[in-house]
Amino acid sequence: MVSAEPLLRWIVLLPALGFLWNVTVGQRAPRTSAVVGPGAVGAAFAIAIVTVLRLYGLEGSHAGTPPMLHDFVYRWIEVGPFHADAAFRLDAISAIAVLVVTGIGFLIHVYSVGYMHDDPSFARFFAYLNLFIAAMLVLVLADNLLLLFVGWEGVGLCSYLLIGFWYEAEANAIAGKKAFLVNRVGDASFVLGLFLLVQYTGTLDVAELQAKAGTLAGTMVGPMTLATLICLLLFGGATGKSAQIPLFVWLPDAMAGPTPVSALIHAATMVTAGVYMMTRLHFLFDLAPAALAVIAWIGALTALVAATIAIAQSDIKKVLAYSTVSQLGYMFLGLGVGVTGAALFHVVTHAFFKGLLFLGVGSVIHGMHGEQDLQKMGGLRRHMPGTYWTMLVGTLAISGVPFLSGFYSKDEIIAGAFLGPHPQPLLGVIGYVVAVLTAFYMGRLFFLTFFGEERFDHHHVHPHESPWTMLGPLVVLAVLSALGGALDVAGRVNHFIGAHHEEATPFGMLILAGALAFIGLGAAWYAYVREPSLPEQVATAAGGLYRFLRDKWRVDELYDAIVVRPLFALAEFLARIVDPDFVDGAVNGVAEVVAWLSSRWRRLQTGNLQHAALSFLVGALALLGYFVVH
Amino acid sequence: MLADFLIDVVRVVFIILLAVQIVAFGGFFERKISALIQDRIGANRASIFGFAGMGLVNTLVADPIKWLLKEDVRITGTDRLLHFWAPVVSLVMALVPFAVVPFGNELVIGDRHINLQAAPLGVGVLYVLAMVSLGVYGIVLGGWASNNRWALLGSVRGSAQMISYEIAMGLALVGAVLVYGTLDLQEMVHAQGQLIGGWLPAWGILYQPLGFILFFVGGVAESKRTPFDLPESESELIAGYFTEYSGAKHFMFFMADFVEVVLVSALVTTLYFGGWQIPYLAPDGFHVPGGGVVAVAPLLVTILGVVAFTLKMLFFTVLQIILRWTLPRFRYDQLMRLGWQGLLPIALANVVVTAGLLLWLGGHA
Amino acid sequence: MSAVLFLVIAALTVLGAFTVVVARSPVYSALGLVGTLFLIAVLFLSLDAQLLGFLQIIVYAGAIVVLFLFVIMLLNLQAELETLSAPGLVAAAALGGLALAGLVAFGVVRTPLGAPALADGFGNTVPVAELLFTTYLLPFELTSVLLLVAIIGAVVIGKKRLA
Amino acid sequence: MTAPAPLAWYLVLSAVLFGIGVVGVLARRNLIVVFMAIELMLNAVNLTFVTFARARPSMDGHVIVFFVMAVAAAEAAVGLAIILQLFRARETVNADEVTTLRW
Repeated sequence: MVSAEPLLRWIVLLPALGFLWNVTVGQRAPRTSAVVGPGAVGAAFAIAIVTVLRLYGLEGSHAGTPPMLHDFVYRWIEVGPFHADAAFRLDAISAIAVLVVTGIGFLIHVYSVGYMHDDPSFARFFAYLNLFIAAMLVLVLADNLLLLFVGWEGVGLCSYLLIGFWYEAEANAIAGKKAFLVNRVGDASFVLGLFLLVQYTGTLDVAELQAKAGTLAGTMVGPMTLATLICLLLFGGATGKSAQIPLFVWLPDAMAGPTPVSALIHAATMVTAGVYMMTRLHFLFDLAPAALAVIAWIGALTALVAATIAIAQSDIKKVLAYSTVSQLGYMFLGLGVGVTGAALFHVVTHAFFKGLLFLGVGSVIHGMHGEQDLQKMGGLRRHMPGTYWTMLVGTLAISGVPFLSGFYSKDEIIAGAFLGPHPQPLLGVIGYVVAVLTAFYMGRLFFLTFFGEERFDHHHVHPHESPWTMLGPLVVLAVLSALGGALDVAGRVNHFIGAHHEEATPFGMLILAGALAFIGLGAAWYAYVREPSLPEQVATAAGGLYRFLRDKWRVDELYDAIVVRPLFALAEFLARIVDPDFVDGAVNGVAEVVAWLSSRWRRLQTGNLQHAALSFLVGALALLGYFVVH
Repeated sequence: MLADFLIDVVRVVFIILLAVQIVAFGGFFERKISALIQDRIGANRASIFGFAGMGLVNTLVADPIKWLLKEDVRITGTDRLLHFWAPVVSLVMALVPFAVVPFGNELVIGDRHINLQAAPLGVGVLYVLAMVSLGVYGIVLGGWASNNRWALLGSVRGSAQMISYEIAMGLALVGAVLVYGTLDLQEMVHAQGQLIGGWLPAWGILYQPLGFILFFVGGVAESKRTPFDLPESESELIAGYFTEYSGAKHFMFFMADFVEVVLVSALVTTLYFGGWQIPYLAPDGFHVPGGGVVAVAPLLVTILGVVAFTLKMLFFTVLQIILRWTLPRFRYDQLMRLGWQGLLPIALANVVVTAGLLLWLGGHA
Repeated sequence: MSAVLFLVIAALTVLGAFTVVVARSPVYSALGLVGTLFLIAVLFLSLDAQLLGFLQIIVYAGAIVVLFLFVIMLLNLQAELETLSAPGLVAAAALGGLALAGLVAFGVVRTPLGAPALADGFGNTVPVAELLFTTYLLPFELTSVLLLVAIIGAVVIGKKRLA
Repeated sequence: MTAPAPLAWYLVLSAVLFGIGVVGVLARRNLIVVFMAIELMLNAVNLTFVTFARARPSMDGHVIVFFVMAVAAAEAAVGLAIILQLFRARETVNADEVTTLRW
């Protein structure tokens, strides 16, 4: 059941207009950006609520096909039978995503007003944020994959711009560049997938694809079906955007951007684009069990690897970054084992508590005058009580403490690994291990920050609580993190995609999950509050392993050795040998051949009138001969 | 058949003789009039049977005889062929336009209607222009063939002058053609036989006063006589393009000039002064404006027409002679300025105004 | 025009054309051209193109060739010793000219042409003028513009030394 | 009275004149003569037009000849002015001595 809804375009347009305001008027009057920036997103949020309510209103009235709102703006591209429209669709999946993007986005905008208060590029920051929201909404609302790709690239661009927001420091610029380039690898894979879809189905429209996808499962390409190949290629795109093995390396570096950016883009919204895209195309992935297995394995391994790295990091934002990678791994695990609804549920809860955690950490950093090293904090709960309490909620939520949001979503994924449509029990075990690790590193972060002795320099650092514009969003997010588990996201999504209702998680598994959370947190409490010398001893004892984890499994070094250096060497080779000798040689060669030929041919060009006239005559004779003969 | 042919011959011979005779008389008049103007007697030596008044005969007969019998000096370095043909071309091209000049109305003898026009041609005006424009070759070739730089200079001057004034002349003719709505000279003359308001002869001068002046000035310039005698101006170029000519060839050049004078007179008469028309004289006699007819025999009417035409032509010839002896010579730049900046714009304006008036009044005269 | 008369005129025309090409002196070339053009005008008359015949004489013989002669005299060009271009070019020209004439003649002779009866006034001033001022009005006006441009161009180019 | 000349003869004559014109354009050095040969070619074409006008019979050929004359006059005026300037600048009117395509 499809209903036209012209309001949808305004969800995208308002942030886009905000962007225009901020890059034009905002440059002259930065203070207006403090109103326009959050205002545009807030308005978009309001419209999103209205439209989503309208959508849900339709749900009851029509049994059968799930309802959908559609807004056709104009025909964008038409080439032969292929066409792509600038058109938006709002269904159960995009409704959730739209609410998350605009809602969390709005909170982070508000938070940013306080956080970026003194920044000289205040308006530019809001311009980027607005543009990001607009692009993300295009991605989410697009009714075809080409338009989705526009949003996909748009958020990539904004990510690049925001990571390098403080581009005066070279490290930031490099981090932005790295994010951009790594994403390109994934995007190339994604585009290849789109090409194949166009080639074999002739359309990129989601609804049409759903109708035609069946044919893809029958075609074999080498050892796998076409559906598998396309899914793997699309997943390749997702690994880039959602920071999965092997392309997760950019995300920790992306913490170079302002903290609200980390919260918005690199925790709550953009990195979930890959998950969202795969949810959007669930019908396609359902056709490719082999691909799903790969996805599940990649997700689980990513979760595990990132969690182990997170334990050994001392930069507070890096810990959260790897935590994000790890949680994203959960989501892909969920997708891989076929519990799509659970995966999207985890997207939502993760957005709540990771947004909360990042903003909380931002508040800490703000209060500590930019200090990010865990080793130089401690005992902050007395100085920043608001931050402390909200962070506590976030930490408990991500750790999977029962009855908080993370508990439900994570549990559904792990349960799915054992009981879902494509069960992978081994990966379920890994999921439990990661759950313990998650609780442990989050506990470590929390205790090192707020408990123990104050390790910072009291002469230079005077911790203080953040302003209300920052604390307000924290409180809202804390409430959401705590109660988000009550949202029936999984149910809605499953209903929409037509999956049969999953059975309730066995009670034993719930107990186990809750217990594991407490074990992890307890261990962290023991190691970092009760016996603060213990970590030192462990690190010394398992020196190799510790350094290996601290150095992030040396993945960057590995890539440096197998990709970056050979690439530079190749570039060097091309620049030194191929370009001057072969490319230039070819170009110069062509020029020389032309010069040689013209030096011969120019003898025809005597400049003598009569020689030209003679050629006239020859032509006239030829024409005349032709006519006379015919 | 034979009769037709004979009639043709007679018509041609008549008009040529008419022209040449007026040339001859013109030569005499020129002497006498110039003498009169310069307060001397002139041409008084040749007497026949002691009768000094026979100066007329002198110029009519003795001059040509003397001239034709003079030695034809052959100068080395000349182009013999062209040197010979140049005066011939000049004279012939001056004479042939007379073929389309109507010298009288239809002559009715028995049942035969003879048009008193050597060659009744539908595009008579164009024919005249074509032949006149060919006349320039005589001058150009004569000067060039003489291998003499004064002669060459005279040729260059002459050709430039003739081309320039031909344009003004041609444009003046366009005005007349517009008014009469025909290119046939005989038809033009017929058109001038009407009366405006029942009493005023509808001569061309009344419709084209400006055209007449333009055509007359242009014609005088075409004949290369003072004040337009730059091509031969003896004070500068010895004798211009016929410096190296003598005897019969010189005579031909000289005569060609004078024939052109007569031609201009004939054309002016035909185009602007009613040709052979006599006011109020219709084929059946005089129609007095107040009413009443004085019958005249048709043959007599025709003969009267020829006489009238001759007299009118003579009048304009004399007028040109008077002009010649009255006006000083132009400077060359003045000549060119008059042609291009004076006559040409006026002629163009004349065409435009004439056409506009015709459009306004609806139709030609 | 009777066939005999035509042949005589045609022979003279070709003779005139040859004079244009062969004469050593440019003046004789010009005279050959005048002769040819005059005879072509006569041929026009024989083809019932009265107006064009006289226009041909007035425009070509009376103006254009006079202009040529005028320039020749102004430059005082004398008969040349070496009138022809390079021998190869001359050979190519002769060959090409022959081939062209031959081809055209060959193509033309194959097409039978009748001489149908003519309406009254064919080739006279009035019908030509009617065509000019109705069907061909635009080209006619354009031609007048062309002539104006040519006048200005000739005056500007010919006026003084360039550079 | 003999029979009138067939119209095809006119066309053949025109072809011959055109051929002679071609030879003149190509074989003569003197640019003024080359120019005259071009006029000759134009006239040969004019003759063809008039002949076909007589054969069709239609007056349109006459109109075109009229235009050709006008264009030829324009061309002669400008062309001769150029030759005049050429002679002033180079002291020559020979085609094979002016091959630099500039002053």
